[in-house]
Amino acid sequence: MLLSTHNLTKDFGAITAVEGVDFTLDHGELCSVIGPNGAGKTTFFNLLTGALEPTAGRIEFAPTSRSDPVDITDAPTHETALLGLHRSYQITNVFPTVSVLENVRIAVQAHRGRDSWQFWRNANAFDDHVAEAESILSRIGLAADAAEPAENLSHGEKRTLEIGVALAGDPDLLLLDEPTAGVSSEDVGTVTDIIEDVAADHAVMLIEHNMDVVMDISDRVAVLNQGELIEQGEPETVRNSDAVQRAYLGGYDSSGGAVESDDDANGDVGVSA
Amino acid sequence: IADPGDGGGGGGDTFKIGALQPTSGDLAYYGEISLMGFYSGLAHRYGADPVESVETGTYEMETDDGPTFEFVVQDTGFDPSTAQSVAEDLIIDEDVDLLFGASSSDSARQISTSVLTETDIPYVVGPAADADITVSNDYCHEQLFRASEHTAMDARAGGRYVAEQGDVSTVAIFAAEGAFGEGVASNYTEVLEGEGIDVLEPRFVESGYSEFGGLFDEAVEQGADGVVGGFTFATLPEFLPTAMEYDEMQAFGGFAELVTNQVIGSTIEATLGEGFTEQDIKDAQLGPFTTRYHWNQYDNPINDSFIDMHVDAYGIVPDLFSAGTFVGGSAVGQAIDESGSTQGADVAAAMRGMTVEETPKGEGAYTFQEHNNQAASSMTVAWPVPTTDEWADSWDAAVMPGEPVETYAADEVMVPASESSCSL
Amino acid sequence: MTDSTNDGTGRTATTDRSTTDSESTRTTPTGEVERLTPEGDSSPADAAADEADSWLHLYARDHLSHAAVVALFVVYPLLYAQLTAIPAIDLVVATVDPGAFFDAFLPATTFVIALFFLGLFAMSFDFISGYTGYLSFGHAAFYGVGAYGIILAANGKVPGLSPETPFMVTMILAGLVAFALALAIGLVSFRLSGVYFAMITLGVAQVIYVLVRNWDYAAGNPLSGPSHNGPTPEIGIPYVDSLSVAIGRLAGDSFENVFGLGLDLSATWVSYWAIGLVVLVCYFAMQRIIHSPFGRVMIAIRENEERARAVGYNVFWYKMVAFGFSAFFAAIAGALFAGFSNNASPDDTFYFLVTADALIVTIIGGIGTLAGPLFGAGFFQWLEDVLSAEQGGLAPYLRETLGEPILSTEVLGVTLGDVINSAVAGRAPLYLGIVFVAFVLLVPNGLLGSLRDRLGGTVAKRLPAVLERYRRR
Amino acid sequence: MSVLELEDVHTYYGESHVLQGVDLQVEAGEIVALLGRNGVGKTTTLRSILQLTPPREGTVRFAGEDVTGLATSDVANRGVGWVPEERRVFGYLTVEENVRIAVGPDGEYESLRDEIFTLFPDLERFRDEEARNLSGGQQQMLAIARGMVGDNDLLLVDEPSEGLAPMIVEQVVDALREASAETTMILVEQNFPLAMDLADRFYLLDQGTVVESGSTEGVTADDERIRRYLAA
Amino acid sequence: MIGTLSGFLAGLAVVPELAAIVSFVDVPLALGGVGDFLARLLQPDTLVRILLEGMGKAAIYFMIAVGLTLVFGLMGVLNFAHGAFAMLGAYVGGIVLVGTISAGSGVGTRLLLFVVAAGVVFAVMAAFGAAVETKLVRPIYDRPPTYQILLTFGIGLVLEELSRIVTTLRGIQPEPTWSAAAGTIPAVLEGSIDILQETLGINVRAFYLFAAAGGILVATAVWLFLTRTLYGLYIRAGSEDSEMVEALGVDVRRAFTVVFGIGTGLAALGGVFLTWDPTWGPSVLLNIDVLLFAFVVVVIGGLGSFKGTVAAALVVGVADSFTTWLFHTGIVTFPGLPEVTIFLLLVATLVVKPQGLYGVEEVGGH
Ligand SMILES: Nc1ncnc2c1ncn2[C@@H]1O[C@H](COP(=O)(O)OP(=O)(O)OP(=O)(O)O)[C@@H](O)[C@H]1O
Ligand SMILES: Nc1ncnc2c1ncn2[C@@H]1O[C@H](COP(=O)(O)OP(=O)(O)OP(=O)(O)O)[C@@H](O)[C@H]1O
Ligand SMILES: CC(C)C[C@H](N)C(=O)O
Ligand SMILES: [Mg+2]
Ligand SMILES: [Mg+2]
Repeated sequence: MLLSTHNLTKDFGAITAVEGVDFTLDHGELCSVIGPNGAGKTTFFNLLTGALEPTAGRIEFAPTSRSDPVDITDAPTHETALLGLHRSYQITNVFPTVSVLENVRIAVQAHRGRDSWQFWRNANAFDDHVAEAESILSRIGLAADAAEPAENLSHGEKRTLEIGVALAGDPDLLLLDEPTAGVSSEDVGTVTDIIEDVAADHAVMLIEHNMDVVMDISDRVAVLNQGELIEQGEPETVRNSDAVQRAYLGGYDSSGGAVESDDDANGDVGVSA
Repeated sequence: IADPGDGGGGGGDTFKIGALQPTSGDLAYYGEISLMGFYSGLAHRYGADPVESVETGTYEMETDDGPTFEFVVQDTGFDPSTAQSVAEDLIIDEDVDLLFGASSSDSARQISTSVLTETDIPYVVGPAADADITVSNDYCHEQLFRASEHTAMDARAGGRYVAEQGDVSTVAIFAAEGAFGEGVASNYTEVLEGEGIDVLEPRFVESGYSEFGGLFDEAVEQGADGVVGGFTFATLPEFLPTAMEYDEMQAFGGFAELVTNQVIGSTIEATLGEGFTEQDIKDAQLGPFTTRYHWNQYDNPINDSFIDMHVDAYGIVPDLFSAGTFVGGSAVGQAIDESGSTQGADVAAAMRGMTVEETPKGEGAYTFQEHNNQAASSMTVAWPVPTTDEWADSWDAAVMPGEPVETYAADEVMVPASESSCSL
Repeated sequence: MTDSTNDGTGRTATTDRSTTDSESTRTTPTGEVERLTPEGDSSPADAAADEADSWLHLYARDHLSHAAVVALFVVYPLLYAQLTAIPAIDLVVATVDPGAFFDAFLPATTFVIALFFLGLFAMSFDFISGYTGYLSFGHAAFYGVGAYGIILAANGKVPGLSPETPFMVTMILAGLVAFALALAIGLVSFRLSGVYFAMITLGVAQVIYVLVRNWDYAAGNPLSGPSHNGPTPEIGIPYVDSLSVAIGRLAGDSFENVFGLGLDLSATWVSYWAIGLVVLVCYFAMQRIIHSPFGRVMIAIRENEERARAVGYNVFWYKMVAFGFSAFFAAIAGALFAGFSNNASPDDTFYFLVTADALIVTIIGGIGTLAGPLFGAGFFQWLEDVLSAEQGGLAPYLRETLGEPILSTEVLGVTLGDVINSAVAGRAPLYLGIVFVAFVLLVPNGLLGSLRDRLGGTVAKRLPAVLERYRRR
Repeated sequence: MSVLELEDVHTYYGESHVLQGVDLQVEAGEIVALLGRNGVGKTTTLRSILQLTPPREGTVRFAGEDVTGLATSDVANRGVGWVPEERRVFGYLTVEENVRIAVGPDGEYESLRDEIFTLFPDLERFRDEEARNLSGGQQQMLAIARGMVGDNDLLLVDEPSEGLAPMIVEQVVDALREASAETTMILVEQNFPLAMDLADRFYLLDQGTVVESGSTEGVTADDERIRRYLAA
Repeated sequence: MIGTLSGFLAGLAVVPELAAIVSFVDVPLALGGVGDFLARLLQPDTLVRILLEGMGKAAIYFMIAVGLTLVFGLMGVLNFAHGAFAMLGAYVGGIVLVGTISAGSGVGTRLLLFVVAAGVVFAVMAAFGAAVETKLVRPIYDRPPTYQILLTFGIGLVLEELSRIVTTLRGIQPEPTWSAAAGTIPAVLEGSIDILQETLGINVRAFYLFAAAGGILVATAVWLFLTRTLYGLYIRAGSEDSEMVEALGVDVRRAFTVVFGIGTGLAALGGVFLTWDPTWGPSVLLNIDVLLFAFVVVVIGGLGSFKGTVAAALVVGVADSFTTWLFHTGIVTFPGLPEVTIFLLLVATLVVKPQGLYGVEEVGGH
């Protein structure tokens, strides 16, 4: 087991964005997280990485670098990152004016111990940082754009760069938040290829609205609705689950008990009930 | 590339004077009247016409029987750092033979401690008035001369007069932060306490301070019946009107220059109406003040021709600082003539202990003291009076200094050598 | 020009594209692509030889612009002396006086030296504000620490420090004190960002300023600050006389007939070179930091602090230390200023308008470009000099050139002379303000930033190529 | 004449090409549903109509007039109302002020307000309450009310049922029916049955283009063409 | 017990010199004991006086700061030219007052003319502010906030220098403050209020009550404008979500211009009060001094919050009058005390409540 959460909960004032989630993930697994807008998916990632502090619950993480699981419930972002938990963002969130290579290189550098404090040496003298960054760029297919300022990339390329930056920390677990959002149909394939490639040697959690992608590449799918984990399992199982169909297509409160779709997920949901 | 090593030696018959005064900013008026006085002093000595411009720039004054004087005027903006840096400019870039100036005591002090120590040219201070510039060993210097009157002289005249008249028993002192204000405070404290008068702890405020009401209230509470203010004209227009509101306290100290008189004048007019009298001012407990010099207090040919020359050239009568800087100029001329040299060092040597012949307070009325290069001269005490018709044209204020009620001779107002830490 | 859409943090970083990538040596298109393409068909031995050759070649090429700028600064005094000494020519109609002209329009000694203090201070300001994205509105406090530090030390007012301690040592000590002060301020301030960070640093600095204004211990009159009463400050190797020169316009070392060339070097110019040398060293030190792994983290923080945290940086400590470095160099600038002018007043050192000056020259020069502020400072000092009311300024020059009749012509009750006196003499701040507004509106990347945009890379990188182009024509 | 026409509209967020040539037409009095998965560009279509995110290519014609490139306020003043995603009521304004602000300086506010309050009795009850204190459903009502009072010829309604309890959804649906009696409407709705129930016609978006359209008559989510784009 | 703080520190200090070094805190706490100090402070006349004066000062701080807050709240622009607007207001007000009030004018006339001057200044300066907004600030809304700070700072610099030039040319200088304008204040406002003085022994300058009244009036007017007018509605809504307001058919750009104009007008109105204020008076130095105070108030209150500005102005005003009292009575002889206190308040507020008293995160973004 790589990651586990216990009763993970996050309140924003009156809203409970994530509610009592118990979730585990194994090494090497690719698990997608789906759910309607506002279901708490991004918030869940934020809790895992330490960008937000949970209101209640516990998170444990067992990176390959440690023998025992570490309690990362209250660990700040940079600590979870150093432990091997890395993420990409739903909204492109890179270093805009520096080069593509530098975007990745700076992330590589973060994991080279005290190197970052060597203010008396030239950054370019650290050949291994550069080499590593270059190999990541090759892997995500951005080698040709290495010298380009990141803000000059196309949207799709920025999405891949997002992944590249996350990859640079040599993660044990890679969290990808809607990596295909806004990517044109021709490019979605490229991004999925990269994800599959990465998933071969990393554990990955993927938030995605593109069901083709989700169903195609996931080992497991977890469904969040109104902050709760309502279903998880193989893609096929989840696809056929009534609750999921309802939650995901309906997009409104199915826990309110008012939804009476007994036989058919495509029935007259909610409105005239 | 200029050679800083060579301070003097401007050549045979040109004597180059670097003048530093504020010619911009709030206190430009101080600089202007000081320059007018200085030009007049030299012009008077040589029967020449004074330079008329009081702006920065280079000016020449030809003389018949003396050297040609070249003045390089630089703006200090009343700021010590600027004063120091322009003083250095004058020495290095302009190669002047002598420095004159500084209206701010802090500037004069800074030139003394940061510039004079590195050069051998003489410096005539004026009108910066803090006594310590010549009295304290920290600032006095063998190249530093001052003809202008200083705060200790103020206190020894005005303070003593008020004390002797027995009008006050407890005095509050409010003064500006900085050398000048501290000089006023310590000198008045010393003199008044010497006369057996209680002096409250002096209070120092920032330049331009205006909430004097509370300070006066507190002073009244502590029994003060007299108040002395040690301010430049950045603060006087705030201080004096407040002082006038407090009839229970007599305001005394040093007489001010024209602009402050304008402010007081209009304040009095506003409360008492246009036709106020001498007595009204006395009733408002405003005065008496000691004056270092005012044009209408001396009756002698030199003063008369000084006034004429001044009104002619500048359209106004000489003001508070004019005599001091006049004598500064006059003394330089006299020293050049006596030494027959235009070398700074020779001029300085001649000035030491010199009695200045031509002075607005009368012939030979200023003598440089051997021990500190401060010129000793007499002081007067007077009440402000409504400006008389005679001067209405050339003294543009509703009040002016009245006839002296007392004149203190030089030896009564100077700090005795024994009490001065400066001995050159 | 700018990009804030991707910045999920809502942070107030300035992200003009010219800045960082051009400052970092590896991201310009040429250098990088070369590196990435395979070696091609040349033999390994050839390649090695090529590389050694091109390494030197490249190095020289990279530093061509540095060398040019340094050379210009080095020869400036000689140039200035020559030009202002050109005698007036009496033509029949008028006198032409190029000397006076140059005197009026070339920055004089003090101003060029002031350029160094201000330039170094502004660079240190840019170091934190331009590279890390945190506007340090209280930066004057560090400048003040440097200035007061060396004077108090020289006046024997620092317990445990002998007044004889060499200037170079006290300067560095003052820098370290500033470093520590920055850490203390950072401790409370770095919880905030944007405007709030600017305001809290301003608040702290103003408190320090008011306290210093009333600090009787420091100076007889704390308002005008302490004067330097110790031995004349010397720049060089401490305790080695032959390798040190005293600075100061009057007290500094001057050399006559140098190398028997009949060349006299005044104390002012000796100070100029000595101070310039320290500034140069500081510049290279800061540049080194910015190009180091540490500096890259600073830039990452400016670009996107949230992401920097997410890739594993404990950004708080990077910000703290960057702030400390910046304070250190600000203090060096202050120490040089005080050491040269023998004096420091609170208004010239601790006051927030001193920070404002740094801000202005940083913008004019180009924020986020290390050398930019120096050029901005040059421009600033040039304006100050030309518009100063003093000798060698435009106002005296105009008065002299125009002559009395023109000056006293009256229009609407105001003479031209009056206008010159009030609208030209000492009015540098006005024109500076106008220039500044124009820069913000029209040249947001500043002098150097825009130049780089034009050239498409740092001047150091691009200059040789541009020259090459012209040579080929 | 159509109330609204979009012709080959291309809209970008920065470099991201979101609408890749959208064509659609809305006739007076219709309710048109805009369907599609998350992120296909439904909201962006509405933003493009209002010129909040002006299209880079193509034209938007409202009441026969080309409004592309106009200021948003101008488009709104020509009679386009908007009930945005996530409601976006002004939390620190009272309910009444939220309504007031939509009327504009010339509108006959009092009568419009009373009309609205009879339509939404809940809102009248909370008229002096700050909007942030309202429940999500009430806020949604308020947003719809705000869109309606402007006396608009076209109302753009973005996911009105999102995050609402079914009971509330019903009220909202009623409100929309009321509104549709007076204005033409474009409705973006994830709740497919609801959309089919309300709308006369639909457009189906995928990857920034219209892939299907037609009458809602008899269309169910089972429909292969719908299923392909909406479900997995 | 009479001691000084530094004496106290000397007792603690390991290094004996420390006491001398920290001599700037040489505040002779000349208390006949803490009790005595409290007794003095707690006298009703002292307390009431401090509070009344504090309110007067607060009123003026408020008038100047509120414009800053409005502009920031709606537009997200931190306006560094605000102090210069207040300074111009003081001068324009001074011109009107000096031009219309003669030595013989009675109290009523003077007060009336003051109101006229206030009206004129508000109108003129609001128009000026609107022009500045459209011509200079508008082109850079989409740049990072730093640039708006820099731009407005530059504008302030230019305005200050222009004022310097004009005042010098027109002979208003060499006086540091323009006393002719300050002198148009009616005598009653300069003295203390008789009734208070006679009945309660409270000696508070009538001007402060006048200013407090003015401040309350302005605050009420701004409050009514914000809450009762459609435009106010636009502004309040716009500071939450300007895009939504735009989509409701409101020309937000024009609203920006109007708000900037009003903010400028309010600053200038504060400037008119400064003309009669015993602590200030028309002077070019107002630019910087007033700017710093206004920032402190706005930041303490929470950027963009009207309520916060009111509260913070009161806090700062009372702190100012309290520390001024401490100084006047000689309990503390450190002249920088009020200033230091106010900046310490700023720092303390930001440390404890980083968003200020009533600040909301992310206000004013648009
Ligand atoms: N910082 C925050 N403060 C307050 N509420 C928040 C915050 N972040 C998220 N929320 C709320 O928490 C809920 C879950 O949001 P979250 O971003 O996790 O949704 P999501 O599942 O990622 O949705 P989407 O698919 O639209 O990205 C939403 O109601 C959102 O408004
Ligand atoms: N401000 C923005 N900046 C950049 N990209 C954006 C922005 N807003 C939306 N997008 C992207 O544009 C695409 C279309 O978004 P849009 O909001 O129009 O989708 P939608 O069809 O309304 O989806 P939903 O059902 O989730 O509301 C998405 O990929 C989204 O990530
Ligand atoms: C009376 C003035 C000449 C005093 C002067 N302002 C000084 O500081 O010394
Ligand atoms: Mg999300
Ligand atoms: Mg949407």
